[in-house]
Amino acid sequence: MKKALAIALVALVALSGVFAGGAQESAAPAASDNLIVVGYAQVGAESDWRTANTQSFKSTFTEANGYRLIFDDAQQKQENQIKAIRSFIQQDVDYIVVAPVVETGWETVLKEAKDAGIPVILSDRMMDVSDPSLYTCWVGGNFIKEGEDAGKWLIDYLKKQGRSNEKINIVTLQGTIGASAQIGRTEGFGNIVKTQPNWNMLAMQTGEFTQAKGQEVMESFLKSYPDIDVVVAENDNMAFGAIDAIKAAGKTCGPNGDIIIISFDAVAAAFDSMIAGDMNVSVECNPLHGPRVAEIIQKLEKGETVDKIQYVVEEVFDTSMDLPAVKATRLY
Amino acid sequence: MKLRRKKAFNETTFLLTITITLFFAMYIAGMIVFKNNGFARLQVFLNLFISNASLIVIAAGMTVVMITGGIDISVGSFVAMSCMMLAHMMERSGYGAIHSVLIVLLTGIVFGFVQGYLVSYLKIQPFIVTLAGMFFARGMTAIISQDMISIKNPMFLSWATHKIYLPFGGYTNRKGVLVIPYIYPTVIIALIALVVIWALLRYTKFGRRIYAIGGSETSALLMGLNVRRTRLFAYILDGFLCAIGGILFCLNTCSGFVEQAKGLEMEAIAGAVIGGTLLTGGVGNVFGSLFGVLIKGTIETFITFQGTLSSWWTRITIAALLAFFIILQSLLASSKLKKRR
Amino acid sequence: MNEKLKRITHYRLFLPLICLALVLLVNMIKTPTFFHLSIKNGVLYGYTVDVVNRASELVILAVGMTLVVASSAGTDISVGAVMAVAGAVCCYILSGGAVSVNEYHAPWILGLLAALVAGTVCGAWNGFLVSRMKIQPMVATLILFTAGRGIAQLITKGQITYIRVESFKLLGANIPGIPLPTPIFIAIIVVLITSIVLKKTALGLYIEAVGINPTASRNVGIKSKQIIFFTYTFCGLLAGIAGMIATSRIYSADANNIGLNMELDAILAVALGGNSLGGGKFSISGSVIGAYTIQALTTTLYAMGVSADQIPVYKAIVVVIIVTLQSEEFNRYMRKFSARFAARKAEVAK
Amino acid sequence: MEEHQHVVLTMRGICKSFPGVKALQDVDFTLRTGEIHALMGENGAGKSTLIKVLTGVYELDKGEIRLEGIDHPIVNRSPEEAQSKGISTVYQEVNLCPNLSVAENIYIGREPKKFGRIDWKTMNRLGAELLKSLDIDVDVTVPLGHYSIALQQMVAIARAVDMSAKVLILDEPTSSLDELEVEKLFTLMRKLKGQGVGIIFVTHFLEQVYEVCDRITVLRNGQLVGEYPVAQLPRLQLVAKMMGKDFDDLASIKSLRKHTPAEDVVISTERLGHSGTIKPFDLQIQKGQVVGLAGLLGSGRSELARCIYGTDRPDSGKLHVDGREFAASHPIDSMHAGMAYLPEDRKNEGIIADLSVRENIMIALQAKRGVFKLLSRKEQEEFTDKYIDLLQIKTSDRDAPVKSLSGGNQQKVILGRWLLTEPDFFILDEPTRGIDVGTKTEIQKLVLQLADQGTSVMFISSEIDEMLRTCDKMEVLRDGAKVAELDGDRMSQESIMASIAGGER
Repeated sequence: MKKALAIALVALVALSGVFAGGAQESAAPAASDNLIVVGYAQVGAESDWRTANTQSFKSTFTEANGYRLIFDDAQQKQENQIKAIRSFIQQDVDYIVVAPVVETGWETVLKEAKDAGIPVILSDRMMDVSDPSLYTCWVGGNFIKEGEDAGKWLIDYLKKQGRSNEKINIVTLQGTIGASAQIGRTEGFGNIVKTQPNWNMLAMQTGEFTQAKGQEVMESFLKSYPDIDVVVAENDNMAFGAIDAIKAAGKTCGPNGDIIIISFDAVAAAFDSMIAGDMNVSVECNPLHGPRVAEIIQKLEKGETVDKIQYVVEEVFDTSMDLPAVKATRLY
Repeated sequence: MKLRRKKAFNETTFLLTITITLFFAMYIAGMIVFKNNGFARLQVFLNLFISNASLIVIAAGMTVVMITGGIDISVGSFVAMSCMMLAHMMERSGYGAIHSVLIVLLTGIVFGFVQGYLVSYLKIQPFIVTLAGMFFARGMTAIISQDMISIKNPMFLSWATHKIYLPFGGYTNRKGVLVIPYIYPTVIIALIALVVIWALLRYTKFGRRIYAIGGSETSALLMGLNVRRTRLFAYILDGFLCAIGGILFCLNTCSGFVEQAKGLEMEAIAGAVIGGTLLTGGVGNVFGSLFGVLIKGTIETFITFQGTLSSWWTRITIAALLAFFIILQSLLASSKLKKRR
Repeated sequence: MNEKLKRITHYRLFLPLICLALVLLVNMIKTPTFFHLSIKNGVLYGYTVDVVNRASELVILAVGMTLVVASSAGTDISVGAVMAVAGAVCCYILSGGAVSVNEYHAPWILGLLAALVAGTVCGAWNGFLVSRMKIQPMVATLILFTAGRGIAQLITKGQITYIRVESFKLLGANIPGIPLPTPIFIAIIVVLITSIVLKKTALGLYIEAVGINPTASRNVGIKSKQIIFFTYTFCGLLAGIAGMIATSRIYSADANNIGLNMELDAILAVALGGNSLGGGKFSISGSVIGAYTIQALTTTLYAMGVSADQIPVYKAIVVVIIVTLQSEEFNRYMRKFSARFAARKAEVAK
Repeated sequence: MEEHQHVVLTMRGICKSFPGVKALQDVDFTLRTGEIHALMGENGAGKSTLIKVLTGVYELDKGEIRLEGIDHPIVNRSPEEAQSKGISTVYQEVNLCPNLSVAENIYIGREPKKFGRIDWKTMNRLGAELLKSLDIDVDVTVPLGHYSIALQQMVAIARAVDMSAKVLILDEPTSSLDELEVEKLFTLMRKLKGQGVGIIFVTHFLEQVYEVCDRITVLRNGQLVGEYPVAQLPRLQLVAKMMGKDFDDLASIKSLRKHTPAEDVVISTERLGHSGTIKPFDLQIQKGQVVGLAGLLGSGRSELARCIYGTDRPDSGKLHVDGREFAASHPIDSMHAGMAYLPEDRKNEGIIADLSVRENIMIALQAKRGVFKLLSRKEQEEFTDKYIDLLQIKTSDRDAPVKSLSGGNQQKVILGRWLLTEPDFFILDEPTRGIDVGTKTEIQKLVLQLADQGTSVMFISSEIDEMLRTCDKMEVLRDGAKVAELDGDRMSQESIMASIAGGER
């Protein structure tokens, strides 16, 4: 009995010690300096893109630049983000930046932020709220445009190849159903498909943004549809899986292969894949939102108004470019 | 008489005491460490309840099932299904808020009944039944709709955003805005549900039978208790509480989508275990589970306040805490065995 | 009586087999090409190969899970997370901490061994909690279930770590010149070795005895704790192997996704194989059939174009049907019902 | 008295069969008010089945049950239903919930209520009063699991009594009670009898039957042998009826024993102790000697056996095996040292229920050989058949699960298991508990046979005459300490009883 009690006490002391130790650096008083406090509610660390995004914020909002960043990582759960925002309000932050896990369901907590007078800036994904005044502005890529860019690139590419009038069979590896990127990219690419009567969308199936699932679904596609011309993978990871599946099936892909691979995000690994000649194109989804958000905050600090919707610059990279040179200039 | 009662050491109360002490110790430690960041504010404490209202109710349901010696791992999926049903009914099918809520409650009862029937009458292991339930509910969510649906039903939103202000503990923040502590109706519903379940377990025949069948099923049967029906009702109650939890969850998030509430079942189980409920059955208390959930919430709050830790630390800390409690329970149990020898 | 008993033992495998056959039958009707096999680039190619290939990790996990269930009447819900840990450890060692490498930073075999050791250590931790600390298996493994992916992320610093070396992909793909993917062979080897060990030694008997009555087993000289500890450690090792296959398939450590929800499928496979989750008597072959059934079902639904999100509904329905058919209570009802039916028929005949 | 007795319960033509077994065939049973009616029979005679049919645990196949005051045959589908009709039962194994408080265990299912909620105060008060009336003084708010098995059994009886039953079934309630408690129970039974309750009493102790019962119904092999007033059925006849044959008087066994004293000591303990249960204990067992441990339940006799075998680890003192110091960290060590141990609790510590008879028999030898040296199938079958034959184990098949056997046959399987390991020292803890008279005799004979072959035996039993017949030497324990060591002519019922009771000797 006594032993158990002793253990309990020791653990308790140790536990509080951990928190005390861990908190020392960040426990500087919030009001006694002139740093701008920014709370960033990040989605998680689920992909390369996401880590680059986090890194961009962490390197922009430094004390040297006049900020203190309170970073929270929601492990892909909306309820965790809601908790984080509530906690930011209590910590008296000056600005809240949210990269929402999902678009829906933010009414309550944004109202709380508004009531406390804290401006909310959205990053990456949009929020679907009935009252747009609940957030100040949104910064991110235009997923629909990304999808359309991909479609337009395909039109050009086919034209160059002289296949404009051929029947083109397409399969899509969708992202996690319901994610903004999935919705936007599916819609954007779909818009272009509608204009091209010779394009035939054979199938769409989710690969949940992961390489393993992308590979598994692609295997299944290859068996059901022997004559696929184009694979649209809604992120690079799924494209890698699809490429492996295609190769395993004894087919080839890339600029010199049987199947055209269109991908999104353009992470470093995608450049490698294009350089290796496996992937045709990757539409950039720029994760470097940090500097842009900092700009907005500076404007707001001066009392200026800002545009409600702010797109980051996004490019299309394909194998016709000098990819090694481009890759050298990229930060992620 | 009094003296003897003292002598008969009750490990259940002891575990509960530790849980509660730990919670307060952690909380006070937090207030000291983060005293400049506003941790000591009343609202931070209230946020624990606001953010975990649904989990409190679901953990109570889990506790009931665990006392019977069972488990329900379908709760997370069921919450997702409830949210999707609410969102779909209100936004796509034109049902009113009240109707939608009632339908979800009914679904909870039916879901609990089916699971309970399979467990109690067909004697299939609870883990397997609720595993199937988990798959089923998650898949049904996707079948109802694969979209993300925002709830914009005015009545539902008015419930969700209706703040109940407390008359004390207000402060002015850096923006010069007076922030008055508040809670949402969800908190009140959760606490009422908790008290009702507590009373049900303590003061009704049904409640005592749940403990009896968890303590020893054969004995309960031979003592003339209807084991099957009791177990069935326990699962129905659990289903009903999950439906309430689902509605509370939806009031917090106001949306429905497939991926919602993933892993909630493990949080509920962790809450119950930290709160002193034994998976072997027969021992448990819904208030213990409440504190289990609050401890989990406090850790999460710590990590947000700390502001630089990555997400995996939440998982690792909760796991460490879980390990601590589990090992403590086991040490207690073995010391008790030794004493009896 | 002997015959009757034999029939019952056959019955154990009968249902899982019927189930597998049913799934395959649906395939035959829905997707006529399902059983087509062809050779492309010297590699056997077809849906069935995919099913068998994709099921490999599950088969391996199911073997470990069967033993865990049999010896301790509990389930190890941490296997998916352990897979992620094993993958992370391996990639960390091979990459030397970098995010993406094109050549090994350490010998390949070292990474593999480290992954297996990591899996074994995780299993041993679970085994320690269950056998020494007498903690209910589900609760004990809940700890690693919660922490596992966190630890994996800690190792990879939250990044997906790529090992872009051809030889690293061999475990998860085809070895040149061999017509079937490597995972199939690994799964077969694991099943074979386990079965042979169980058959040629008294281990199987010990595991069953411990699962049925640990105290009595101790009294007859079986070290129950050691047996339980062993099954968990072994299960961890197998999770490590499965983790290596999954990692090799995508030549990267993805802490969030490797082995995600695999623990549930593995438990399902054990149950589908006619094994009681209450411990005791077990059949490895049943679990293996169960694992293939689950994968066949998944592949079928992919082929039929059912959205991946909706697949769980069908899985759930299949599970409920199978466990209901296996349930003794249900069979009692059915016997009673058929007896009544026969009696009525006899009456009518009169 | 006989005149105003009337029938409270009749069972007519009861049939019940399980797959492969006809457990009850056309059994009649009559119970009158205010009588204690013993239900006797060997193991497998159908006593338990009859009771389970009556209490609704099993459904009966054929026959009718009538209860006084109900003008149609009743069918009990569950114990709940039986209870509601006034039939309550106390089982051999305590069937209460250890996690609930004592008071709750008494009142669960019929808790006193106030304003629609359970009135805990009243319940605790009533519970305490009820137990006090039975001379039991405990804190009723404490979980039942904190108390000893004997006390739990008394609580179970209190519960059954308080249900104001018309029919009270006591299914071997005395097996975990010491003599004082048994006496208490008998007083209680007589009191209830006076109140007009009909009591069905199942027991293996003949003495108890003659002490307290009015009437005896004997079953054999699922069939009714007959119903007799106690006065008209002498012991010997009763046993004969139960066995269905003339049998050699148990007392004559002793004469078969030709004791050859051997000098080599196999087991000796030197101040062996275990805190809380055994005070430092000295004991010497010679080759081929049968040593009995006598004492009341809880006197430390089983605990001593467990310490020697290594199931429990002694805290102090030394154990010597064949003259060498020996400390087992696990039973397997003791097995290698030549020991075998038949535990008291057959169900929980002896048999491995789902395994077959064959596996249950071979498992100890297998464990001794080690995991890598699996006995071949042929060897396994040979050994199994040998012991099925030798011990006359009644089983349909060597591969039938051992749980399908009757208690006595299960015990024989465990005996077979240990004989197969050819032990030098065999600890038998209550080998004859819950076993019919015939098997008891066989086991006693077996013990003597083993001793003649040079095996030393430690024999523990609650039945003193059983030990007197088999043992060369008796160690009497009280409160964990040795109070007497008796051998030869000094071994007698009186001397042992006196030692246990704490008299001069």
